[in-house]
Amino acid sequence: MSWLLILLIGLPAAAGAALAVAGAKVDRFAAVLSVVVCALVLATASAASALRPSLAAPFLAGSEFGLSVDALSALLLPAVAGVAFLVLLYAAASGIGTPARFHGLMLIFIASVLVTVTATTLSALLFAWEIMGAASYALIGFHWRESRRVSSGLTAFVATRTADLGLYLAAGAAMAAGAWSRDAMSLASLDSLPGPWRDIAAAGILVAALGKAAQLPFSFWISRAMDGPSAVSALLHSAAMVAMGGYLLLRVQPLLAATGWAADAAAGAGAATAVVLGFIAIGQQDLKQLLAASTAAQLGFVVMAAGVGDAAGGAAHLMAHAATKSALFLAAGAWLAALGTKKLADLRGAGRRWPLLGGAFTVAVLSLAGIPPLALWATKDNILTAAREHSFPLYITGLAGAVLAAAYAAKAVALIWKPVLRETESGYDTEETGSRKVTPWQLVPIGVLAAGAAVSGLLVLGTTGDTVRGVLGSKAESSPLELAMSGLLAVAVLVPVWVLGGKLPPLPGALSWLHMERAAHIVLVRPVLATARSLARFDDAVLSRGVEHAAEKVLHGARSLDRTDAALDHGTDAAAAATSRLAGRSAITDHTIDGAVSSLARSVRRAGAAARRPQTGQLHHYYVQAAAVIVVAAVLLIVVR
Amino acid sequence: MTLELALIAAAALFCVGLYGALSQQVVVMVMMGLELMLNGVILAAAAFWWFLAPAPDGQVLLLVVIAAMTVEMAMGFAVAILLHRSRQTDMTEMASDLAG
Amino acid sequence: MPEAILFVVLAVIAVAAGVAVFRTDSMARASYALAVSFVAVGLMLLQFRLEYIGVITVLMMVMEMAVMAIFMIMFMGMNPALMPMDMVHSKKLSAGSAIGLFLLLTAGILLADWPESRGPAGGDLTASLGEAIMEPKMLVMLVISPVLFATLVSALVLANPRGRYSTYPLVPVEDADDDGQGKGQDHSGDSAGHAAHSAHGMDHGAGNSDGHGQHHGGGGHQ
Amino acid sequence: MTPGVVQQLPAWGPLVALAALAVVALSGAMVNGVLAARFSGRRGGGFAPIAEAARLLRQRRRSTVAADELLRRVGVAGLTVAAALKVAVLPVGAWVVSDLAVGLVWFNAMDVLVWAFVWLAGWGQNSVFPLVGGYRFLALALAYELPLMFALTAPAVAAGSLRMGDIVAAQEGLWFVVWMPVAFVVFLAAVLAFSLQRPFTAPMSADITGGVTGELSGVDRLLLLTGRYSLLSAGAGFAVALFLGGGSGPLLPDWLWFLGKTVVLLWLLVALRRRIPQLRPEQLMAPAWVVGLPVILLQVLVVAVVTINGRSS
Repeated sequence: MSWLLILLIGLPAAAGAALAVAGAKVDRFAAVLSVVVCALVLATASAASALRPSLAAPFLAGSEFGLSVDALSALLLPAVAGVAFLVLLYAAASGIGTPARFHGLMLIFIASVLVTVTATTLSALLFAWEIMGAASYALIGFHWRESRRVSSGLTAFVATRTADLGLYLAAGAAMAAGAWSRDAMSLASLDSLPGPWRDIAAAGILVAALGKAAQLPFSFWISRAMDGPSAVSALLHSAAMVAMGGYLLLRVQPLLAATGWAADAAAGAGAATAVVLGFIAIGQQDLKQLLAASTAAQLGFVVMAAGVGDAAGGAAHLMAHAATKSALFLAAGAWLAALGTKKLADLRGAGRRWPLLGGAFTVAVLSLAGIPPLALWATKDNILTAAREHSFPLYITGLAGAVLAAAYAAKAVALIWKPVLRETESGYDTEETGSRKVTPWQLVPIGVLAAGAAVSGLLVLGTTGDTVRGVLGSKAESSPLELAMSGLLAVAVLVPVWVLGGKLPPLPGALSWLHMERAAHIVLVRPVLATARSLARFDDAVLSRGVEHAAEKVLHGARSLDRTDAALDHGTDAAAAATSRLAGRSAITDHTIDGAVSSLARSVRRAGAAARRPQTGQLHHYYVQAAAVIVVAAVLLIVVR
Repeated sequence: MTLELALIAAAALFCVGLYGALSQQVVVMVMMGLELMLNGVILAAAAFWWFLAPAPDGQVLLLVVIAAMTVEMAMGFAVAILLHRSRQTDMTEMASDLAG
Repeated sequence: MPEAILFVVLAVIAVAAGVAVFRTDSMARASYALAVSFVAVGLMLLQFRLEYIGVITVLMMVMEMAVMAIFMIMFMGMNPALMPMDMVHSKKLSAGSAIGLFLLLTAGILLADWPESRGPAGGDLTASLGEAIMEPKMLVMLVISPVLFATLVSALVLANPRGRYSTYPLVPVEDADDDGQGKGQDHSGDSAGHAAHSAHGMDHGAGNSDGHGQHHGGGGHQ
Repeated sequence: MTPGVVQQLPAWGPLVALAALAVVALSGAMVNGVLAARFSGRRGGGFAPIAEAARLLRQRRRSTVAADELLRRVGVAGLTVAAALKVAVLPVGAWVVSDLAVGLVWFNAMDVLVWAFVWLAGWGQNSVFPLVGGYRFLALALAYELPLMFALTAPAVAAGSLRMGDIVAAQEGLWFVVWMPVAFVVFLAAVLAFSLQRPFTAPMSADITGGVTGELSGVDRLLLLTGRYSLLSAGAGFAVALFLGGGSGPLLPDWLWFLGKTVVLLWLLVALRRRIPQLRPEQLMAPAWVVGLPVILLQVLVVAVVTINGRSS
């Protein structure tokens, strides 16, 4: 049955590579092809999650290239493929400048995400992880003629890459501990690594996953990543790249639990991100930035779930959030394309203009806010329940995150349904020229995703919830009281914020994401650059200049010796004259001293000049010098030995 | 066929190459000198391998030497072409940017 | 014994050809003397039962010298066979250091106390070389391959005047320049653009199908 | 005799091999003569190459001013020598002159010698057009050599050996031409190229007054032309050994099958190359590397995958 996996991954990879290579020549049917391919991928993914195929090929000594669909990935695969299909459908409907390149990159990206989801060994994971990072760079900087977007792609890439080093560390630890045994790098057996290697592996994976999931302290890159096309944001920040960070932690949850501290660290980082990024989201004036911050905050719940061992809740939250957030991003993208703005203030009344789009957006926002009976309400509560069983402060922090979610969700939707003011129009077309149109084919994917956002709470509720918990082996189940309380809390926060029309007090620093990017620059980038520069200066000033300086000094010394000699000479002369007047035969002595001193000066000067001579710039002179050094070294070796 | 004989032949090749690398003015001729030196290295390595330790993986060293020669040739030609294009010269004297 | 004689003869040829590289005036002779030196060493390797390495040395070095000869003649820009030349510097220093090093090495070779052999080589050496580079010495090859790739790329970047931005078909720079300067009154001639050039060439191809395609038809112009 | 195991011929082997090469090459030239005669409406022509050889043997040798006689002679005679050295590792049925462990690489190395010899023949005449011809051959050679190397890799990978005898033996069940057609076609194209046959005749085409053959006369010219046919014959022989199952066939003895296949393939090549127009030297590079290389690499990939699967199962 491994052909199913090969098909699942090979199809988008081959189609994507073909589109990317063929380029502008196939622009005409690129969009159609990619949507068809993605539909096939969706069908294959569904079949795969039913049939659970697995595949292993020898890859490296000590690690095979293993892919398989287990309970967790069977849950995620159709979700990823479905969101990818809908996003590509939207992208095809809205059109993009160079479709072949765009869809090619998207398909390659999707293929790498599918490998990430199904990978069973660290080597396969690394392979996919790298391609995912590279493709995300290309996608975020898709409009490469604008240097700001390219540098945004670079920021995202470098930030996640820095975190990715952790994955290499983990692979190295697994390799070192497993000592070339056949399944040393299997993800499932990482928790049985011996001693310190296990902690190193856990730390590495934790850092890599926090980086990809845009958790603190790596969150800043997700803000810059908003420079990508809207469809890219919808995929990268809902079901694919960012989600993969959380997914990886869910997958290695036994490893985190086995170390103890790693699970707590993950839970703490997740909870902190949920709160801090929640505050940041409230402070945003730009819809996409708000959504970006909320993505990191919501992923915080997933990371927290991995920390407290609630795989079912985490996976359900991941999927519910994927549907919710891709609907929101696509809606934001549709408005951006139609009105040319994504400023919250300028989107006033957008919902009235396109009620269907506004309705879908509102449903998704309410899900994001955690309003019953929508998806994120249930899934988030499931995680919070598990957190409460784990530690009470964690639960309180998580609850605070949930309250903030309701607040920023309300802020996102508040102005959409207000009547258009006279000055609203002046904000249109500030970022790009809007078409003033939303096509039905753009609406369909958004509607489907919003429906998904509404119902995917069933993954943790009722009988389906029991089934999911059963296959994933987690126990936490929220009590009706908890559910009701958090629902009430969400409504209680949502309603006033909505009514106030998003006129929340500005939060200091939130707009610029707490200066996290600048902090990263100050803490990391600048020191590295400064070190490089100072090393370069050291080379110029010391290594290369040193020789010259030494030569100059020697010359200088020779000259001053010369002068001293002249003075001495003079003195000697005078003395000699006096002496010769006294005793006429001391002239010989005088001559001898004079000669000795001036010959010393001469030889020092010659030595100074000689010190510069080897640097002729002539290749063959350097060869001679190299040969001489080697001979001397060889002789020395023989003598010393 | 003894080790000494092979090594002396290799040393002779190496030294002829050294003479060429040192004395020639034209970049390409200098490269030929270097090639000849590496030729001597190949012979010496092969002789050591055959007479002292004929383990199968010793041959890998020879492959590495050949790869080094390839790299030397490719970069040498590239630099020679660059030099020729930018300065219309092929003499090493004209490229003394490294003079101190 | 015949093996030893053959070995000595090959060694003498290798060194003599090596000396000839720097003695001859002709660039072609210099390059191919070096090729001869390499072929002799390749044959010596065959005597050491290093068949693969020996043959590969012959293959690569003859190929390299065939290309080298072109560069030699291109850079020298003259036919040195007609014009003896002496493009050397610091001859005495070079000869001195070469001879000195040779004496030093010879003394070392003769005086050194070489260890005993660890026994003769056995088995299929070519196959074992293949196994060595795919298993225990794989790291070496893994290092060499990116180095070779980097060499490929950087040599192209250095040598190619167009830089990276050129599309297929590759129009030679000189042609483009000539067109740009409007130098060619004779657009049917050599300095015409690429397209005109191709058409011109095609005529040659068609017109020539009988004259020299078969060479037993008569010595033509002799 | 066990099939696939070849035995080395005794000391007179090289002479027999040379004689066989000469006969096969002559048959190729004679077929060419017949075809040429038929093309121009005459009959016969089978003995034209012999007549031409006799004419050239009688002809006075001519030389140019300050020609590099040594290099010219090396180049002119070298082609035939290279062909003979190639044949030395070619198993004819059950016999081979020298069953070198790296016969395939040897073949390739001898092929590279052809680069040197053609260029030397052009250079040695100290005349512009022959030199241009030599350069043209190098331009062609750079284009065809890499695809040729990978085309040679395919049978070696399938047989798991570089020894010609093993490669022939590995085709006991199925000729390699069946499942490596691309390698076969590329190999035949390279054979035409290294034996200076059309479409790769630019080094000796009329627009440069005969190119490398421009200033050659008498024995020199005869040697060069002999070299071309010898190389073509040797190439055909290797095509048979590498792709067409060597000497395998019913009823007749192995060596006869081998020679028969070689001669037929040679005649086909001779007939084929008369129908192809000549390529300009710069026309080959881009297609050979941009199209040929990826295609032959795919072929090698297919062969490698099939071989590894076959071996592990």
